[in-house]
Amino acid sequence: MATILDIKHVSKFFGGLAANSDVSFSMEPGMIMGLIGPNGAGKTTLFNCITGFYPPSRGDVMFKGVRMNGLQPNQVCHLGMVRTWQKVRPLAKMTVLDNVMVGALARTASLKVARDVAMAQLEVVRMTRKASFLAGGLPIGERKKLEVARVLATQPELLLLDEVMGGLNPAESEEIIQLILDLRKRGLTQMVIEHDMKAIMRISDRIVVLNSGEKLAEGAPQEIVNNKAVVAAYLGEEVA
Amino acid sequence: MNQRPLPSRSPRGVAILELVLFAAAVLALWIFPQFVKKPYVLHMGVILFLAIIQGQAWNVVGGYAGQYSVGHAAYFGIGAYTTMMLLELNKIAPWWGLGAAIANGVLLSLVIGSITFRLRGPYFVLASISMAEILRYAFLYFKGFTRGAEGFLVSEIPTLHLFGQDVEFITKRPFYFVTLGLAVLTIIANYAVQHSKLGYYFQAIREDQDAAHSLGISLSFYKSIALAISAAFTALAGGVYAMFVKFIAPDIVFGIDVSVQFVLICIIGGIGTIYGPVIGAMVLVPLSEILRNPRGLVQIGVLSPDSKFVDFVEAHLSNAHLLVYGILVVVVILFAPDGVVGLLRRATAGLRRRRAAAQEEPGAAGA
Amino acid sequence: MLRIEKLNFAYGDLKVLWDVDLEVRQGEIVTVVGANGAGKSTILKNVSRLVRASSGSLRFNDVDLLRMASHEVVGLGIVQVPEGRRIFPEMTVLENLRMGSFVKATRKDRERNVERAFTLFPRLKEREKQLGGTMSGGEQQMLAIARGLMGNPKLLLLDEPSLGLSPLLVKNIFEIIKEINRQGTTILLVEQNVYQSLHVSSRAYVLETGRVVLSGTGAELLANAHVKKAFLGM
Amino acid sequence: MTVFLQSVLSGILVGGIYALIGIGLTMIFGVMRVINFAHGELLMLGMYLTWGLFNWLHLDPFLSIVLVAPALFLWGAFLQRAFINRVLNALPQNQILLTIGLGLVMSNSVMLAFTSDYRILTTSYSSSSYDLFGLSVSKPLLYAFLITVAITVALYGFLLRTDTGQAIRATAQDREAAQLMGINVGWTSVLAFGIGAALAGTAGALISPTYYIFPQVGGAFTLKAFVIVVLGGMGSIVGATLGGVIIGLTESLAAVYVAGGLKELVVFVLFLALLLFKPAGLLGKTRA
Amino acid sequence: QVKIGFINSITGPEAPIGENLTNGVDLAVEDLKKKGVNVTIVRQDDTGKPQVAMSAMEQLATGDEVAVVVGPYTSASANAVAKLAHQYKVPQIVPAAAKEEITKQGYSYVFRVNAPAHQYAQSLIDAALGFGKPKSIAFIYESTDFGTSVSSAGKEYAKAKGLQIVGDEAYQKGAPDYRSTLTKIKAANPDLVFMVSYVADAILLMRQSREVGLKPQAFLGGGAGFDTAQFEGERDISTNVFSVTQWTPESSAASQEFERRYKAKFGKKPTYHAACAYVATLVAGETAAKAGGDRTKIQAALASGSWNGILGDVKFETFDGFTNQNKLVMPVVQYQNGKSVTVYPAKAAKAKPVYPFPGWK
Ligand SMILES: Nc1ncnc2c1ncn2[C@@H]1O[C@H](COP(=O)(O)OP(=O)(O)OP(=O)(O)O)[C@@H](O)[C@H]1O
Ligand SMILES: Nc1ncnc2c1ncn2[C@@H]1O[C@H](COP(=O)(O)OP(=O)(O)OP(=O)(O)O)[C@@H](O)[C@H]1O
Ligand SMILES: CC(C)C[C@H](N)C(=O)O
Ligand SMILES: [Mg+2]
Ligand SMILES: [Mg+2]
Repeated sequence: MATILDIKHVSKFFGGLAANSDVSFSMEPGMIMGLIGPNGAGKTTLFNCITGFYPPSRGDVMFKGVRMNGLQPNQVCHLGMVRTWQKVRPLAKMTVLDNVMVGALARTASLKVARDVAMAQLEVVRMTRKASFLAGGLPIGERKKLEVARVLATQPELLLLDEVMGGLNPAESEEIIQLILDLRKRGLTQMVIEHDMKAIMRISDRIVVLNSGEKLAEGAPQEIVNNKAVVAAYLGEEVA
Repeated sequence: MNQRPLPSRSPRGVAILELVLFAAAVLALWIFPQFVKKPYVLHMGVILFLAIIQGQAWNVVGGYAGQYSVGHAAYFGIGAYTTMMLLELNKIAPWWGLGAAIANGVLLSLVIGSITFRLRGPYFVLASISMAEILRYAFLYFKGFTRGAEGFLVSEIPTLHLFGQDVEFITKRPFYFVTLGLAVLTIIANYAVQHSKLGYYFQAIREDQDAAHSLGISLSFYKSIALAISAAFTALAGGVYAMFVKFIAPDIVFGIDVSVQFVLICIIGGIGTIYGPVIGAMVLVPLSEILRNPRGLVQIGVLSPDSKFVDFVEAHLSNAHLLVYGILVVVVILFAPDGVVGLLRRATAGLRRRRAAAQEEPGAAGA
Repeated sequence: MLRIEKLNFAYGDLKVLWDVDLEVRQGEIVTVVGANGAGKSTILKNVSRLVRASSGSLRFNDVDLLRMASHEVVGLGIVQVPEGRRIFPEMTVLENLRMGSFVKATRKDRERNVERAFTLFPRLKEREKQLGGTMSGGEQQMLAIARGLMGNPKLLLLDEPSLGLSPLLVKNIFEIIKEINRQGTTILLVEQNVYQSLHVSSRAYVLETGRVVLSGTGAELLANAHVKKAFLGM
Repeated sequence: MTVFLQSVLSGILVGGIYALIGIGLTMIFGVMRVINFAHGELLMLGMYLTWGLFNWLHLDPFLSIVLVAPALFLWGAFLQRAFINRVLNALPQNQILLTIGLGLVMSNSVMLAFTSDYRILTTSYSSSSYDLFGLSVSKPLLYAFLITVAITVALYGFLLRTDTGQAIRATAQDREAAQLMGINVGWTSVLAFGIGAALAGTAGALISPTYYIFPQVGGAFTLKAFVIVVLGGMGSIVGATLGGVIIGLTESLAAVYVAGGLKELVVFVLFLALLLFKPAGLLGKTRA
Repeated sequence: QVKIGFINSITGPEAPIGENLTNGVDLAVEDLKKKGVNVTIVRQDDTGKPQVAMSAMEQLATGDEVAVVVGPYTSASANAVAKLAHQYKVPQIVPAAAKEEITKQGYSYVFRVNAPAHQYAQSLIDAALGFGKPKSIAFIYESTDFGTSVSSAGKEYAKAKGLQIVGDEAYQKGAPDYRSTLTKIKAANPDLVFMVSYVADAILLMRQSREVGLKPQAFLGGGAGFDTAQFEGERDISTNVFSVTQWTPESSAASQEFERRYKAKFGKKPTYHAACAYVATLVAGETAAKAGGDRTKIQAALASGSWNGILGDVKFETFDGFTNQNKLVMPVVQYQNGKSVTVYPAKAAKAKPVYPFPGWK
């Protein structure tokens, strides 16, 4: 199989506003796709369309050759594609461990198995120490990590990360970057929305740039930073 | 408070202690009628156990899954009517009727769920009320089928032949054992749910539906499961209730006050816990009974017949029992918003903290 | 202008601020940097009286803020642009902006301020009639800052204004912050973007687990070894 | 045909009063996000006050609005300050139970004070009507309807045109942000609950001449108000107006063309059917 | 010293009428004392709910050990309690509940003072047929046990008397608007309009009838709400309406005396509920005292005894499927000049009926 995800001419309209218009691109297994674009470009909306939270107004989303339109988010998750939230959504009154277990339970009915999987994922994001804390009381950095551990526990094949580094300090961001790279080593396909160009350049194999809902450019990281249109719309003259 | 490590499960020692206490309590209640035979006392026991079943039932969908149904009268009523109509019209014994009641309750829950679960928050609350109201009006109106406001009065409950013994449902005793048994059953079932995948999924749905959805949880499926479990117990309670009070009519079993009662038991006790409904029932049932009928205390033998208390309550509060009830609700919500269980938990936490205060290093907050 | 002394604060049982001392002088840009959960936002919330300190003193030009309510603080000219934008979701962009000049004294400048906001953020002009809640994260951030400026603030409290913004916009935002400051607004800035914010600020404080551990001019802190290691990833 | 027109006419007129009850509820919900289960009891208090003023001061029920509305405003403001305020951040079911509790306290206090006797308030126009091409237009209903329309228009203008009105809307959408705009949200909430209560009380005064009064009268109206508000979209004032008229009409037509005993059933079925297609009500906004 | 249980709706929706029963019982206790019979009343509030009434009855029977029970007030409660009275063998005297079945189940321990539902309908329809020549009739009644019982008895009787039923509308009590239903009935143009309502709906129904211009030959009010002082006071709408009742103050000298004392003590006019409860309690007290509190003896004494008082002769008889039912002919009254006057049966009549309905003022 050549591609794992095919986005074909996806458009999403809110009333008269085209949040996505005619976006197409594909991902190969094991790659990391960077998704960037100015605020309001339609990145989060695209995630919503891919994962079943919004039905696309037009176009198709194919995951592993299966047409995803009309599937519910839970079905999408079971097929192996899962997303994080730009605005983190911890299950506040459950413990950190329980949060991750909820993710793990997507693949098992046994609490014991789920607990082991969850502990393993907490290990990965280095939060084992916080396992019995209530998720609602975590600081933002740890919430973001929890968010990642939780989706990892669903054992996805394709991971969609929506600004998981937003609001983190460089040290914490670095941790996440390492995590993403580790996951790629293990063969996990990822699509990453991020505004931190330094990070996105380091991790992405390819980058798609959205602007006003349309795909502005696609290419290797170096191509993108040198693309005039991208510089004008998004990066400004110099790259950070 | 938020960052205090909270064990997700009780440590093993505590769990065993709880189990032993629970078994002891059940045993004590089981042999209780050997010593106390007053029908009034047993009557109150039955009402209490029914309230526990109701509370546990609501807790599954309201407490764990976070879907605040204020329309549980629908399942209660369906259970009551199913059992009663089978008995009165088809002469089918209530122990079979209860099975049918559960089936109908579950069926109804699927219908109601498919309508109301698309709604969230206040819309869900109000839609659930409407469903119960629709049933109430329908049962009032379609007299040919339901006898309307006239309702059903039990003529006679057949004798149950069980293990070579005849159980006659005339006195309160058999009802006492039946409801006690069912209450224990519901508690165990609830415990099992809470300690299974279902429990985790229900709570995830309560905390954040969208997040749960994205983690592979089918909202419609698991909400329906929660409601079905809840409805099954509720319908069962309704059926037993009908047999016990021996009279039902739409306003009695489908009324909003019935629905509110479900919620109240849980809130007063503590929502989303196993103890909550038990404690809630233990507070609410005696209290409303004493206010309505202080003489009950005399009958139990707690007070002497010429007690000043009874006179006082009769003279000043008997017209006002709902007023006192209302004040109580307001006070609980304002001062014990997590119910009695929350109150106890806070008290014990406070104790533990004071004890631990010495060792605790300051500034351990930020991570 | 703003003087915070020995401020202590706890969320319920969780103590967040320990004896925080902090000062902002007229015309300055002062930045508070610190890790997540250090208590930066909590300081701003205390100034805006969204939460109430357990002890310490909080003065603005010799006015004691401790006794005041949120809306009274705004009346003094202390305006906060909160973390997470807090746009009114069911009001249009324009209505949101107009809410920014709710305080009586600022209403006379309303139309002029709206124009200024539209010049600073042309996107807002395009979306004048869109409901706030449906704007993207970055658009909402612009709207939030613009709304804060509507109140002619003497002291502007900015809580992570660059959060979730594109690189281009982040740069813009810091330009705008400087510009606003030049026009005479004193600014207390809370940022994760340590590098940029230290660059624009006159002075800065470093907050760690609720305590001020370092302070100095922006340049001093940029050169500080501890700051480099902890916040700049160097 | 006459029967049809007559039903439409009285449906709309009664619907107007329903709308007023709904608007009060929607207002409270909008600002406080609290479903006020004691709304009918506020209406009941309005009725008793009207009845008292009529009996002791011989004040016309429609005139008595000028006293009833402020009195209920104060009472609502008090309830907000003393009770509702404390549960704004509590779980929704706690809020629901608190208002249920307050409702019980109100209705049973009134019962202790005035017994549960039914009170009837009879004015010279209580059962009189205008004749309009063979249709009878109930005088008290017509007056009530006109007053309702005036109040609704005024309220709408107030919310959209005045800064105080905008402050109420802002508070409804984000309390903390509203505070940061310099809005005194405590006062705004008091105002909103006060207005909500005043509207309920006014509705009580308006139906007094055509209805009867007893301590438990509120319950049925609370339920009706819910249906109206959800139908129109919670928090939407125009929605509540629309919802009120729709419910009035439905009841009236159902009584004739379905069956008198089924009209409530028809209303609820309509209500659920609508929610299925528009889960946030007619004018409510669905949130992503 | 005898103990009498009294189950009544002290709170809840039926409380307004329940209060009349309480007053009647209180007067009876006074009178019993004068006769040297000391009774203790053990009160139980059923809050208008049959299931509560049943549990109250169980307590009275097994806990308080009362000799005899008076009440409950509503049909639904009284019927439910009757079963228990039968089961526990506690004599029950029903003062004012109308449901037919209560005394039709062969329960020897259940006695009823008032006339059952079909009498409401029969008296009214007989009266109307006696006054004129109505051909058609429409029913509008609340969908409670009482409303349904009376109207079904009415429909049956009307059919038997050859009246054509042109309207049959049940309604949910408490709705503020009956105009469309009434318009529909008006369109059917019935000669008689038969209404049944417990409480103040009666006033609403008549007000709105006036508004929509409903004008049959006669309005027949099936008791309860049509038989209250409040309704009487609403002259605009009550004038010329017929109502049926168990008792009128003008029926005898004793009744007038009862009315006077009642007014003096409670500040309002007694209703028939008060009168029935008063009589029921007197009968209960006297019998129980004589029988020394023994339930079986009381039952026997009740079944065989007879009493005379403000309701005329009281005797519990077995006839036409009824057991222990007092035969009471219900008088029909008409509101004339703001006062209710007895117009039927002829021998009790105090005034001439106004028939047909002359139209609205
Ligand atoms: N409403 C609240 N209730 C309880 N704890 C809270 C609350 N708000 C914040 N906290 C806790 O207080 C601490 C300080 O929070 P604060 O928001 O001030 O940090 P911050 O420095 O602004 O962090 P960030 O960079 O994540 O915005 C954190 O540990 C946080 O979890
Ligand atoms: N439910 C909605 N209704 C109307 N408009 C919407 C809705 N959701 C998003 N939009 C609009 O669609 C556009 C794209 O939004 P989206 O959230 O996808 O942007 P984004 O690229 O994720 O931006 P950011 O980087 O700021 O998060 C924005 O203009 C936004 O206002
Ligand atoms: C009004 C009363 C005569 C009604 C009667 N008590 C009944 O419930 O049947
Ligand atoms: Mg986004
Ligand atoms: Mg912060």
